[in-house]
Amino acid sequence: MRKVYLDHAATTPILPEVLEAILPYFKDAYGNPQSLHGWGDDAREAIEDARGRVADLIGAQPEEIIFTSSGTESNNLAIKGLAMAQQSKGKHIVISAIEHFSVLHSARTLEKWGFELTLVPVDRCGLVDREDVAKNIREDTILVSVMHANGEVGTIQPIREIARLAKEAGAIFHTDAVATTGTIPVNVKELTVDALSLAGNQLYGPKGIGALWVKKGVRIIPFLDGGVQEGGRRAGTENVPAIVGLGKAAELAKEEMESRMEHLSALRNRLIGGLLSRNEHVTLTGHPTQRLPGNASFCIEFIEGEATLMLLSSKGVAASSGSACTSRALKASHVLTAMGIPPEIAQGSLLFSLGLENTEEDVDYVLEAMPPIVDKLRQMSPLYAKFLKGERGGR
Amino acid sequence: MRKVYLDHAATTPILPEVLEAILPYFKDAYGNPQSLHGWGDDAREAIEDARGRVADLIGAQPEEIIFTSSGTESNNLAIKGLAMAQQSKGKHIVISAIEHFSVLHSARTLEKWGFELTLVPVDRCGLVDREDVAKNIREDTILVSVMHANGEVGTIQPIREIARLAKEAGAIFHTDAVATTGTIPVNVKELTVDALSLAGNQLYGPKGIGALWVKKGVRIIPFLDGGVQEGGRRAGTENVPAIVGLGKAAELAKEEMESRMEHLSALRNRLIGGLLSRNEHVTLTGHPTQRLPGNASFCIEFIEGEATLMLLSSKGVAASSGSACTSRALKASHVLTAMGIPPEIAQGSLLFSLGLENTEEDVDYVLEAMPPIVDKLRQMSPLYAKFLKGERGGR
Amino acid sequence: MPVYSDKVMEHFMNPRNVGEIENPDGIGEVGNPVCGDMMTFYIKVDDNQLSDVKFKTFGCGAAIAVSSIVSEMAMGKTLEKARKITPALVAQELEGLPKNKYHCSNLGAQALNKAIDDYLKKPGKKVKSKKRRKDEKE
Amino acid sequence: MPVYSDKVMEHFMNPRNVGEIENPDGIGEVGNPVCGDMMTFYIKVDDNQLSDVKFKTFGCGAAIAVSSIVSEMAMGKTLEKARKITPALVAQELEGLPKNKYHCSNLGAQALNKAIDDYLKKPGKKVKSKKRRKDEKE
Ligand SMILES: Cc1ncc(COP(=O)(O)O)c(C=O)c1O
Ligand SMILES: Cc1ncc(COP(=O)(O)O)c(C=O)c1O
Repeated sequence: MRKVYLDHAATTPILPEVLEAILPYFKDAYGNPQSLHGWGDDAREAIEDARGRVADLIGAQPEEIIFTSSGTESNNLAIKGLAMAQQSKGKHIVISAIEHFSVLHSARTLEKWGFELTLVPVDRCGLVDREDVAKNIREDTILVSVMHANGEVGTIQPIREIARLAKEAGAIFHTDAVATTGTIPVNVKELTVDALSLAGNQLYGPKGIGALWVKKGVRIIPFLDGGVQEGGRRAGTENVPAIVGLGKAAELAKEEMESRMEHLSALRNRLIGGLLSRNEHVTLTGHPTQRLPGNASFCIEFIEGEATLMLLSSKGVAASSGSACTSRALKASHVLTAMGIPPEIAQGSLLFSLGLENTEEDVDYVLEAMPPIVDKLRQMSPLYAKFLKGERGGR
Repeated sequence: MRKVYLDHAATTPILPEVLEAILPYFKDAYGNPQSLHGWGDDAREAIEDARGRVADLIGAQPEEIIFTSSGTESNNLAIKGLAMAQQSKGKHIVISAIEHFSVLHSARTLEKWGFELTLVPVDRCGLVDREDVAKNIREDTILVSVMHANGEVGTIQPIREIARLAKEAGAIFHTDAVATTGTIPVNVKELTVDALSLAGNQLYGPKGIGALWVKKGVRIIPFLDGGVQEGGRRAGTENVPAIVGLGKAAELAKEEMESRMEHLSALRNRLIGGLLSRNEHVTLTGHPTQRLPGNASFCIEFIEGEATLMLLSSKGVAASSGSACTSRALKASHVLTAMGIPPEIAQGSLLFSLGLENTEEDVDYVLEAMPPIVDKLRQMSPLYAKFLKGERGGR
Repeated sequence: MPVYSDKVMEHFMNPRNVGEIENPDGIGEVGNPVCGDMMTFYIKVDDNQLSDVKFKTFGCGAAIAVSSIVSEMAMGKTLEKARKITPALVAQELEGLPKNKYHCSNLGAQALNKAIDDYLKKPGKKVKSKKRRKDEKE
Repeated sequence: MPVYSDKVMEHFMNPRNVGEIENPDGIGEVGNPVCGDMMTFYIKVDDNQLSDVKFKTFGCGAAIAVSSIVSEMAMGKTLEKARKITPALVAQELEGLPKNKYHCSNLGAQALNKAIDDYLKKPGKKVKSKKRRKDEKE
């Protein structure tokens, strides 16, 4: 059976060049970068080299990069660390309603610690309304965080414009660029942000590695307490192989950015066009044009996402869904909800996230596989039956 | 030139079997354990299998294990998370004066958040005095944390007895077993603790992975906010290869525990005996018998640790030191200081930490290399000159 | 998959008794698409026995497998026995369900029960059937 | 190593002018073993020039390399010129030092200066030498 991985939003495979770059640091070069001997020197040089490459990808200075263990940790460090460092100036924070849980729940923790939080809404396409941001920034707003793009629906935000609002009001601006770094151009100077999160497993690098960029001069309180690693801003023995892997992945992403985007957009458009034309009662979620090149996300009416995923999986196809049944907590994705998608429609959420290794054949295979799956589930669906009968309760 | 790595306290190399176990999860099995498809299933099964192995090594239940990114994170989660969960009962914490910075600085952060902290002293051998612990536990003491063994001086604490004092007073007891897990027997039931930290890169597993064991029923507030991973107790995409590596390393550690301890103790005794007999004015630091099998730590009078390390390094030997000059902050190790070692003696700190791959030849090579190094530096040392002249200011 | 048993997978992939019954004796609808799961059970009752059971389900893999197994367990049973199909029995018959899917086994049993209730509360039905049997016996 | 330059490494491995001078004209001792570094400089002065410079140092690699380069830089210089050996010059001569080792270059210059001070404040020395030169010139 053909195997088609279309779940790159969950995690990307590691490129062979990246794995090759990592391996020596699992074998002979196993030293601790803090050690005063040859093994330590090799490890230290390797992570500093990687720091340079990561900085290069986002137009930053190497010393502004703090390596962390994940996008989640980068966001925890950013939200909690920036807010704690600014709290003498005020205790109000603004984030969008569709932030990743690592931003949202960090902000909720700050609420418990006495901060105030405002969530700004998004429109039906997932775009943050700039006026809403402007309206909600107050005298005591110290931090604004809006993600660069949302991995679930693919919508890319106009970060530069939103950042300007924050800065005019004297607030720090952070963006979660986990879903964009390495996928579309991300340049901290062009985005005019103060801090930016990224993660290895979203750009064909390893899991277990992330980074937070913090502009020189912006204060941040460390999150992980302990030793002096990362300039005293993030303690713990450096994960040398993973850092090296992130560095290599960043280098490759920079080199291949253009061709990757072209490849992915072409596949994405084929997938979106094909799916919409071959299946009825399917809507594209997210913004029609301002979207991640690899993101094809839909709501398929009258059927439920988990069941769809299971049938896709039985055909060798990996995808994901924001339906309630696919979440541990049995709640529909807060992203879809914030976009105003009615809950019963959100249950049909289906996300195909394309990656470098995907081909037109992969897309065509999925396009072939989908109609019988949709059909089978709709034949079982009381909602579809009602819809056909034109009954109330259908749609 | 012979290369001899004697800095296993800083980090251990990865065993070939561990690397072999990891590799598939860098290649085809790159899925996210949260995903609902075959790739996700493989990843999820792999981490649950590893969880079982780690639990097995320490006599725990798999569901009690929380994977983290390092020993440092385990300690941050333990100290902050346990204290925050207990704060309605009181706000006093007791730790030993020789805890790793990830415990000590986490406790200092809690102080900033309104908790009270008491550091209990240690004796000249680095042993925590039980009476001192008993004396300092109060009505409102909610958490006591004492490390199982200190990696710098090797002293192993009587955890069971200290834990009893905490529990009699109704406080939670945590132990940092990063330096012991996989090296000497660590069994949570025998130690009768409530929470225990461990890390991969101390037991021939990968860097970037740690675990916190928390006894069933003991409440803990998550430290990394975000998704539902690790039962909602630690967010962030699971670092599958590193978790698999930790699992394999734990399995091997359990199997080989006895023979490893024998091997290391024999080398350690040869190194300690040889060094003391061949060099004058050298003292062993830490406890003479209650010490880690691979730990040979000394103070070499009249010379400074960094200079010693540099000359050792020029002979291909990797070691470490707790001298002020070797620390970024230019302060002598707080461990040596807490043990009452005078600062000028602490400057001569030198730690050889042995590992599985070391041989008698390695030890003999170091024993040969040391006297000329000590000689050379003493010939340069004004302190040694004064000592020889019997002057005041020598020693 | 969320660690579904082979039995769940089998029933999900090949659900039994999918469909509607024309002129059913009872209909039971439970759940709500807003919450993620909705099941409709149709029953045909003959001589106090479930002579036919069919269902339509909108929901996750577990919901579909639960519907299928409930329809199978109920088929041919007397109403009294069908009522004894508890969520626990359903989960057991499916060789276990993940914790966060327990509610699906509740839904299955509920829908069946509701269909029986529906049948029983139809004017005359209950009495008629009991009477008829008595009549026939006499 | 803590990113020491090749020049630091070379001086550390092969320090020049290690030792003491018997009956030195000046001794300068700075630092404290308690803080990690201690340097003693010995000088011999001939005709206002440093005809010999020796040192003993307890301390890190940087401290030893600094001592060595300072002794080399000072050797043969007049006292006035020797006084112009600043920490910055020392660091430059060593092709840079890690930030947290800057204080070592301070110590080296200080120790040399203190030895010169010591020489100058010895009774008669200062006057004598100046006088002698004058005498000789006349
Ligand atoms: C936008 C965004 N932020 C943060 C994260 C968190 O990354 P991780 O789970 O790897 O820590 C993700 C993960 O997919 C993401 O898409
Ligand atoms: C006793 C102890 N605890 C905690 C740690 C922290 O481990 P890491 O730096 O890998 O996070 C160490 C590291 O050596 C340790 O020895």
